[in-house]
Amino acid sequence: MSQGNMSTTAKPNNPVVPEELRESVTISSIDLMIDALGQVLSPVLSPIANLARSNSVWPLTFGTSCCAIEMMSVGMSAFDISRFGSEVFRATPRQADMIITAGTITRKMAPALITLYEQMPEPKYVIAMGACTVTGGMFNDSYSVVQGVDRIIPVDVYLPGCPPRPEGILDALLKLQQKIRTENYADRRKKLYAQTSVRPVDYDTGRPLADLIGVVAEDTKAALSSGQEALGDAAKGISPEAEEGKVVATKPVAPKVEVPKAEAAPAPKAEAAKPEVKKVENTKDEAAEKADDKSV
Amino acid sequence: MANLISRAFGGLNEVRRGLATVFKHTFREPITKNYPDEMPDLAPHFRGRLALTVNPETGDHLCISCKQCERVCPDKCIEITSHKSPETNKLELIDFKIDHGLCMFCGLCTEVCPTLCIINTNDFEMADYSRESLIYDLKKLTLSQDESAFYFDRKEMPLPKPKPAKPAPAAAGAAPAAVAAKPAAVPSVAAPGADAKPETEAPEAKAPADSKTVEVKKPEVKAEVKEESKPEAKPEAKAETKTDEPKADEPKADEPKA
Amino acid sequence: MATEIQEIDLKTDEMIINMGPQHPATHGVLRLLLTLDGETVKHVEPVLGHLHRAQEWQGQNRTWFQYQALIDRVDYLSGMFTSWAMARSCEQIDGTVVPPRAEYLRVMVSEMNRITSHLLWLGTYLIDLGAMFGFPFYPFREREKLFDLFEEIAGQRMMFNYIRIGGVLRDPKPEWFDKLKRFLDEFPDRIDEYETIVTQNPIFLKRTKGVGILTQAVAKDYGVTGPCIRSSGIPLDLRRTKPYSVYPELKFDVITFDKEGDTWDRYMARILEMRQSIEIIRQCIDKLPSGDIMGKKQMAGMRIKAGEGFAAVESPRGILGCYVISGGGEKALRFRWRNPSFCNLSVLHELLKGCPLSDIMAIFGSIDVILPDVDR
Amino acid sequence: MTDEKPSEAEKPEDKKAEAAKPEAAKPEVAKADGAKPADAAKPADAAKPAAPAAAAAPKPAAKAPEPVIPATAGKFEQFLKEHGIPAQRLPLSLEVETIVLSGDVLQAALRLLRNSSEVKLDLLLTISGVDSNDTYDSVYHLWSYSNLDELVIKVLIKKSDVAEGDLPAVPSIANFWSAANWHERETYDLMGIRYANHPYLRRILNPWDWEGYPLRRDYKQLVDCLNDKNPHSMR
Repeated sequence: MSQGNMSTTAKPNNPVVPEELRESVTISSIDLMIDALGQVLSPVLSPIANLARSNSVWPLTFGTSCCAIEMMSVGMSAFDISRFGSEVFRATPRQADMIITAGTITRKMAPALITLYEQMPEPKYVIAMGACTVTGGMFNDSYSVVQGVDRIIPVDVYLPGCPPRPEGILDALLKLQQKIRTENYADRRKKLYAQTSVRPVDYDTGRPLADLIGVVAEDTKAALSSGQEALGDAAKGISPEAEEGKVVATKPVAPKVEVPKAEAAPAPKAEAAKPEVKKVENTKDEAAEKADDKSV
Repeated sequence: MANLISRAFGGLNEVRRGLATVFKHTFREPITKNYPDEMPDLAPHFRGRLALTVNPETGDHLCISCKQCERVCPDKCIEITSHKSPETNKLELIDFKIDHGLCMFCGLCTEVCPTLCIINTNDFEMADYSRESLIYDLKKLTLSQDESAFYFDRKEMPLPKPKPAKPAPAAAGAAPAAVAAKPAAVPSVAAPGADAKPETEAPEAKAPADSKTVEVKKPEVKAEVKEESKPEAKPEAKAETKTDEPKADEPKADEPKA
Repeated sequence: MATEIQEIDLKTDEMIINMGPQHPATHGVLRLLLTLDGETVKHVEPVLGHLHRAQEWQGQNRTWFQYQALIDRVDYLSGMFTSWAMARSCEQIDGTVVPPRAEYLRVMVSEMNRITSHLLWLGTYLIDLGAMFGFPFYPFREREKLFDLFEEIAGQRMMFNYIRIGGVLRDPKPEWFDKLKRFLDEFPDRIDEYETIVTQNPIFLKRTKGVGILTQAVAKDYGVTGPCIRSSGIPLDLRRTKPYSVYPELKFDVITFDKEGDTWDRYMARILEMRQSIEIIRQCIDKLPSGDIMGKKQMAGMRIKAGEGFAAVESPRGILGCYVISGGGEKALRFRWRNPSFCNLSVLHELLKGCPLSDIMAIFGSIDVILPDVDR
Repeated sequence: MTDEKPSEAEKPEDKKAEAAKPEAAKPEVAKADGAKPADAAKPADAAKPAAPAAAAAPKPAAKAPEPVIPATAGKFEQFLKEHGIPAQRLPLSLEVETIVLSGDVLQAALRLLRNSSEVKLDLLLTISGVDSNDTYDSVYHLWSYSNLDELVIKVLIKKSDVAEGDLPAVPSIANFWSAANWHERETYDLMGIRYANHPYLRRILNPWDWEGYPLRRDYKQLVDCLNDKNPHSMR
């Protein structure tokens, strides 16, 4: 999750935009120029941008359960989050800088959260608030709860507690501000277009779909169909540890977002599967790359 | 028409009353707590970060590795590693891990602890940048003597009973063991020295070594838990180089430190 | 030509709008599938389960002692009541006798909890109606005071785990009662403040009077309980109609209105209930007997006799029931929650039928739904 | 359509019950006799509260509560029998009267209990599905808005009667009692009891394409990317 991690991942400076998104995402040469300029000016710009960003982190009004109440308490007069420039709780992700994932994220809610995250403009930050979103907490063996929100979106600050005290939230916010102040402007800037405006998620099932965009970017539509099958294979190959054997075919999708490639448990097994299924490798790499783009 | 006017004025009057109430608050004292500058004065029983106390007077570690907390924890966020010391025939604590990211701060572990070792402190500032850093090991969990004294006082917990008894049983426990076991020289050295040292020092000495070997130890924990007699053999069998060190340190820390 | 235009004018298409699960006014994660005809709501289909956390399933997979610590999350705004419902149903099976002091303490803390719950409802409801971040400061100020009191006895602000099977966790200190009394003395003034700002405010009246009328027949058909049904004129208050604990010894009346309630009545019922709770707590402090707080010390390996029991308490949202089947082991065979929000929410489509779009939040907020209570 | 009894019986009975409420009871006598085999299962059910104890909690020596057979017939049992609906009272482990009905008379009985002026059990608190030892139970908790009466009704479906790959079926009461609507959907969702003729029997809490019924004892939850072991935490 550190900055160093980010820069090491060799990411093409010109992300390939899938066909269906060409209309909505425009990458002109000007943008590339600005990118380059940002790289040059980064030492000058970083402190300014960081100061501005860290002191006006606007949270999204996103709360699912108990922690949301404490999040509201923080906004109220006794704790007064506005002392730190974060009083502007935005109701729409398009105006927010930060999600405080306050409360349990279930399988049914996960796609919505992913969508919200995707809709937020860069730079965006996530505070995983409460035991449920840090690790699953007291619902750690429950069939319907996502065991840690970092499986679906990247998390910047983990805030344990059930629910944490409002002061704890302020503490997490201060720690996030600290983190923002150490950022590099250019690195952030690079990620500007890596975000996707649309993420295919299955609203009804509560499971994120295969990362179609990554597949499309890798190959053409033809690759997509075969890639989907390959993904299914990959799922089988990756998780022999799944005792139940009821692995969803979408295994290597969303969680890859956060987990650094090298440390992820499934990774070594994927390596083992590499020689056999070539397609898998590609899609996996793509996913991992995307993942690294997003993890901040 | 008149009705309408009177309604309008009535409504305006109500709004005026409401606004007057709001306005009155302008002159009231602010209720905002200046958190980062002033730490909140929390109730003594507040369930914050979990910690392990030591005996406030002698500095003995209070954990007796009974694993009650591990058993009662609804989240399974506590992991205790212990082994049976060959000399004293008692359980010795090797490591104590709590995943605060998993913990729901229900306080059940503190309720079942027979020695009041595990407590909820008033610390709530646990936010961190990674999941792993929320797993606290023995070193991070153990409070200092002063802190323990503070919490024993604040929570009005009875001071640990073994405190007066502890030096005696420690010596007494060592002495019979000495009689039973062969190395007579060791306890005789240990007894005059600080009895407290071995137990408190051991974790400190161990923890750094442990942090290296976390990965190696982790899978074994379960095996160790099941069979207490085995751990001596087990670690060596699995990973001779690394786990040997703490194992070697452990007895050493007991014996020659004094 | 003219006829064509006429046709276009008359024929309107129904539009399906998706509201939620992330919506600032849905009090969490409820998704409403609205079928609209212009501004008028034709049909509402609530999509639940975005916060389904398998609470009942966990009841079967945790020991009794462990599960007690979890159930505050069933209805996080009134954790005392969920604990109480479970404790009562288990005591019913086990035949545990709860000492009177514990019973009084239970009543006290749960009435306090009722106040915090209603206060939060008041704050968020006014947000729903558009008083964005102005009014809520007031109720939250009082909530903090109660939370401090809770923290002293239970250890946490919201997840109390205070009412246990067989009694309560901790006996409050005398200073605690002093603090509580001080709070009770000043709180009626605070309620007056809210009322001055809100109750007769013309905007508030416009938004709530005559909106979302819940008729008795519909309410009974859907099993609505709590302040919603009391404001519709049915005096169903478990504390009086099926008295439990020490409520028979306390003096208070069931708050009902003699007409079929609209949104404003539901608001008023809750305001009155807060005042009533103050009186109940006062009586409890006066009558509080001395003695034990735990009948039988329940520890980690506790077991409940085989059998089944259903116990209900009057939570701030209605009848909160707990149906327990015990096999005599360390774990329950089945835990079933009867959640007031779940039943109250099911009446939503009846209330919203034919009302304008802008009233959705006014009506939905007024039935006071807590999503984990719906989804468990 | 799973087990034979309800599926065959419910449809004709449905119409009859709708046709005339109090009278419906009379013609049902015959049907009730037909449903006797279902009632024959009751003695086995009598030991039911104790039986699961032994099965599901094998470690402790679950001491079975001696089934207290109530001496006198319960108020509601009596009432239902007067109206020709066979009802059998269960041994009590709680003060509330518990009766067992067979699926095919359930609708008529509930209609009667709700509408008759002498017993006005018009508050349907909850419908729970229970996975007992050898039965699936659909449990109805009935209270009254106006008096203190309580009643628990159980419909027991033997597991052995449920065909392979099929769900136990209980007639739905959502058509005349709106409160039952969501409760039945939820029970279907979590316990997999199919309420026949429910207007909209669809999963309510879990996603619509969820597989399996989580509260059943044999449910194995799926392990995938959202809930497998995380190498970075103890979970």
